[in-house]
Amino acid sequence: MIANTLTVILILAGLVFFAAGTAGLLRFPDVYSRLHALTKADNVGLGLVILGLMLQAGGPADILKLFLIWVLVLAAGTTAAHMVAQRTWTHGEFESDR
Amino acid sequence: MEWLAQQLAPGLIYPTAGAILFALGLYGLIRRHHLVLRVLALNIMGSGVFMVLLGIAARGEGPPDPVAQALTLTGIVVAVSATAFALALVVRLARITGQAMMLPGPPDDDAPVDDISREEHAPSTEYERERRE
Amino acid sequence: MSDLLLVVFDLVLLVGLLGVAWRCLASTDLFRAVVLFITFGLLLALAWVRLEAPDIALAEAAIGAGITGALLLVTLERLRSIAVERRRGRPDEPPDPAGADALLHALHDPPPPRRTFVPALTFALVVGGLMVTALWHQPDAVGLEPVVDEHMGVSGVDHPITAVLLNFRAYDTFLELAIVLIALLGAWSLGRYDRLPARPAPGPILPGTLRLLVPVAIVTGVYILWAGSHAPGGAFQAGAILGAAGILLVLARPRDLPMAPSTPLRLGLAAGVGLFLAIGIIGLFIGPGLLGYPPEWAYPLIIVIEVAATLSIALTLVALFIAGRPAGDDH
Amino acid sequence: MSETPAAMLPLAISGLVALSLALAILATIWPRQAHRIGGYGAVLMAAAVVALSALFLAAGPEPENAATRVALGGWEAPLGVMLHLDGLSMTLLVLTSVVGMATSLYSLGYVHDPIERRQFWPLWLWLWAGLNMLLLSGDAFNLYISLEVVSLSAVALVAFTGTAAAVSGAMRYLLINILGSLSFLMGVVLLFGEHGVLDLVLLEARTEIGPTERMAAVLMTAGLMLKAALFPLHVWLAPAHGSAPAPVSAVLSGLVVTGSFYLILRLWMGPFAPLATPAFGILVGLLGVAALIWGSAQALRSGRLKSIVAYSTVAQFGYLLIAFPLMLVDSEAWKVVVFFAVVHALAKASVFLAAGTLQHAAGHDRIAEMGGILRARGRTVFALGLAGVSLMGLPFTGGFIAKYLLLEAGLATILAGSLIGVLWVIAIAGGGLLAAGYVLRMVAPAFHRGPRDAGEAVSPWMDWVPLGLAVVAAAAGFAGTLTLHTLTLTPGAP
Repeated sequence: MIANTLTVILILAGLVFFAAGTAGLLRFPDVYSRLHALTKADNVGLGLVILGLMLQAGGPADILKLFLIWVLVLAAGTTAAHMVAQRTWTHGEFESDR
Repeated sequence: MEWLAQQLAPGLIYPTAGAILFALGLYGLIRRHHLVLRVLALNIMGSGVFMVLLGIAARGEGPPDPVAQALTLTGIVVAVSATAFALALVVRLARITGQAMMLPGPPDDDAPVDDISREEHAPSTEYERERRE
Repeated sequence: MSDLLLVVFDLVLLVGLLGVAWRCLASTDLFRAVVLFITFGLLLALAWVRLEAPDIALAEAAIGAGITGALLLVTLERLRSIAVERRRGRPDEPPDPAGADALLHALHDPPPPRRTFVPALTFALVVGGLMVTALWHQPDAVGLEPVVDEHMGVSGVDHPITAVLLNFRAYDTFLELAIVLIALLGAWSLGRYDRLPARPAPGPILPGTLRLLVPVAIVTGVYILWAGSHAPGGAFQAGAILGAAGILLVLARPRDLPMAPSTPLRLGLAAGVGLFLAIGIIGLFIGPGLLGYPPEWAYPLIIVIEVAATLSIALTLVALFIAGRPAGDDH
Repeated sequence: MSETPAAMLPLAISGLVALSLALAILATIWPRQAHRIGGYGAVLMAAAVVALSALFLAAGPEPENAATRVALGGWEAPLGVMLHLDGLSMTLLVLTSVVGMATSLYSLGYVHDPIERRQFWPLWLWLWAGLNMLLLSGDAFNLYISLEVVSLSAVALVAFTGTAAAVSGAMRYLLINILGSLSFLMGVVLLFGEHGVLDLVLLEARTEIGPTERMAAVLMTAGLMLKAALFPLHVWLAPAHGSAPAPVSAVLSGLVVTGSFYLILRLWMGPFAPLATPAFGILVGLLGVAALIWGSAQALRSGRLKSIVAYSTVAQFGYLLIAFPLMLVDSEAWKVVVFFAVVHALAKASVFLAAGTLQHAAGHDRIAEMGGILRARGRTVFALGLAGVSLMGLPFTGGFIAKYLLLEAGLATILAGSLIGVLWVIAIAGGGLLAAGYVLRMVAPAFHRGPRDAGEAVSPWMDWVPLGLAVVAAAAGFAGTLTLHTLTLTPGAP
């Protein structure tokens, strides 16, 4: 019961981050600040969701898999954000982004 | 409420949505001219077909139909192959003509003919350039 | 209550899917359309999970959204670089006067003419409406699940979808591998490999990530291949994951790809179909018929075929991403 | 293993499929040797088909259970995929092997650039394997996959010369093909949702008229009509067929469209048979008349040899549509239609091959400037004319027999009290006149006075193969009885 409540709270908290990230993506003026909003929110938001799900996991193997998902998303997200930023820095923004 | 939930069982609403996706893709295919968009429209039509098939597989009480799921898997792989080839053609066409749209109309009676059976055939300058490189 | 929640979830998901598809097909900016299409693919994967099709969800995410997305993005990049080249003109060629707005045309599609709106809409509505009518008249659950279930014992594997794909309907799967190969032969026939237009960001980040991700992808691919005999997974999903790893490697160094010599490369590409057919022909002569296995040999043979198929699919997908035929092929 | 022909038949069927696939795979792996694999393989494949047809006829099954069904992997329908051989598929397999062998031998001379050879042969062998599988498949989903094998390799073959016209034609052809396949697949899915099986024989047994069957019939037929370029879904044909290399045009116009037509016929004789009503038949027949007129008009207007031939395909396929209402009245008419399709495929392939030789010699295919070439290359022009005569349906050719039989069926329709039969008869007879017009346009310059110019040297393959195939097409009339007999061995024939 406590685990269930905690799960709900954690996932809701994660969703708040996701919502904030989305709002940032839509509202912020340029690529860099959008990236900033998106990646921070994604990493923390996903982390919270995964933490919540870990409480429901069937065993250590599942917990490990969930953790792995988070680590991989962190790594991929960081690289992708870096590359988007780098591209914008060297080539300027896409016409459709202005 | 229970009645509503029953009416909206996945076995019914997913195939319906699939049919709508198919129609939507068809609409896009007719309306849009850029070849990449046409390829996207065909992919969306394909997803509609798969959604109908998987929705049908999920009908009823028991476990879903594995044959339908296997067919969908096959279909997805076929779709990605066709897409990859289509995109390669788009790029080739753009390289030759500078356009990623369809050239309108029937074949031009005065256009030069390239006959690969001849020794001194002159393919596009593009091809020659590639060879020189 | 939970039923109702699921219905709400279904409706939200489906409306979202239709909305994304609509926005994708209505956008004038190609880049936006492609990004929306990738989103569409990921949402589809979610729908497949909801329809109790985890195998398909895996395949959709890896192939439908991942590989197709990468193919689409690299196509846009190629179109862009072609347009840029045309606009600038080449060293031995004057700039193309008509190429002034080539860039605009390469990646933008003007809104369609108004006169096609009504006919296209009517046509789509009629087709869609008739299909929906047909679907609503259909009976509940008439599929082949019971038949498959009955024969699982002699299929050699424990996962029904793998049993269908590699045993009961192995012919379809064989032809599917052939189609991937034919698509590649088609792409190769169009011309030689030329450099990928994308330039990687210099610096340690990308190589570092790849050093981390590629081994993980290989482990995941092998795991998914192995899991296929008893759980969701199998050759196609594994091949797509390995192919994605290969594409990442290709993207990281677009200048001078080490192209494998022609014959080994082609052997690798055709390993899946070749081995599949060879085993199938043996089946023809020892009893169970073309593309059949004796039940006691089914498991090892399926595994052998799946390993070869995974390798071929991964290689073919990478080659399709590169698109042109390798330079060594023409010597 | 038992020795009776009937017992050997399943092995022979599987063997043919395995052989065609093995050739394609070998050519894919060793493209450098692909022309040798293809050349010898073509002979081997033709021999295999001859052996198969001999076995099939020797097995002499009763018409009621004439279809030989082979369970792949030992899994019977509905679980597995069944191969299906009957008189209809046997006839078209023989056609495929004849045209396929001729095209292969021709290509030995036509495609001689070593680099292009490596692209051409694997794709062509895949296309041939795909056609064989299409004709032998008895499973709705498997048909979709076979269709995709055929269409992807066909598109690649259209595109591979790399010119703007070829690539643009191929692009259009590909989009049409994917659309057609998806439409077909949607129909298959609808049928699966209703009946839960994919096997055509099982589907046929369960079919009853309902919304699903109607919609599936519309989707599948429309998809196949797109692929077969049946009027009004034909606009892509001329750009694709006209700009492809000659052997590819021959295969596309001779075999690929015929394959789609075969499938339409198979479906309407099988699962969709209850849906065919007279009114529907008349609608299809009217489309056929329109196709005949439009295609002929385009062929009469076009200034290029290969375009004329490509447009004549649209026109000739009009006959197949006109035959539809006849089939509803006369239960024997469908055999005549298949015979007509076979003769047309042979004649059309040889016309395209001959046109390819002339184009090679001239370096272009503009009719107005080809007089010298036509006067100098008597053998090829004779092949063109002979095949053209068969297309027109002049006496003693295969085309004559086919059209005579069609006319007979048309007259039977009138006698059966259907006034619209008069239109069909006029169209069938008048179509021959129109054909005479465009065939004469192709060969007439050869008889004018003027300088001769043999143009570029031509390999012996390209010189003789069109002639050989044209002779086969003209002589096909003598195989009429055998063909019609083979076709009676089709189960479910009305």
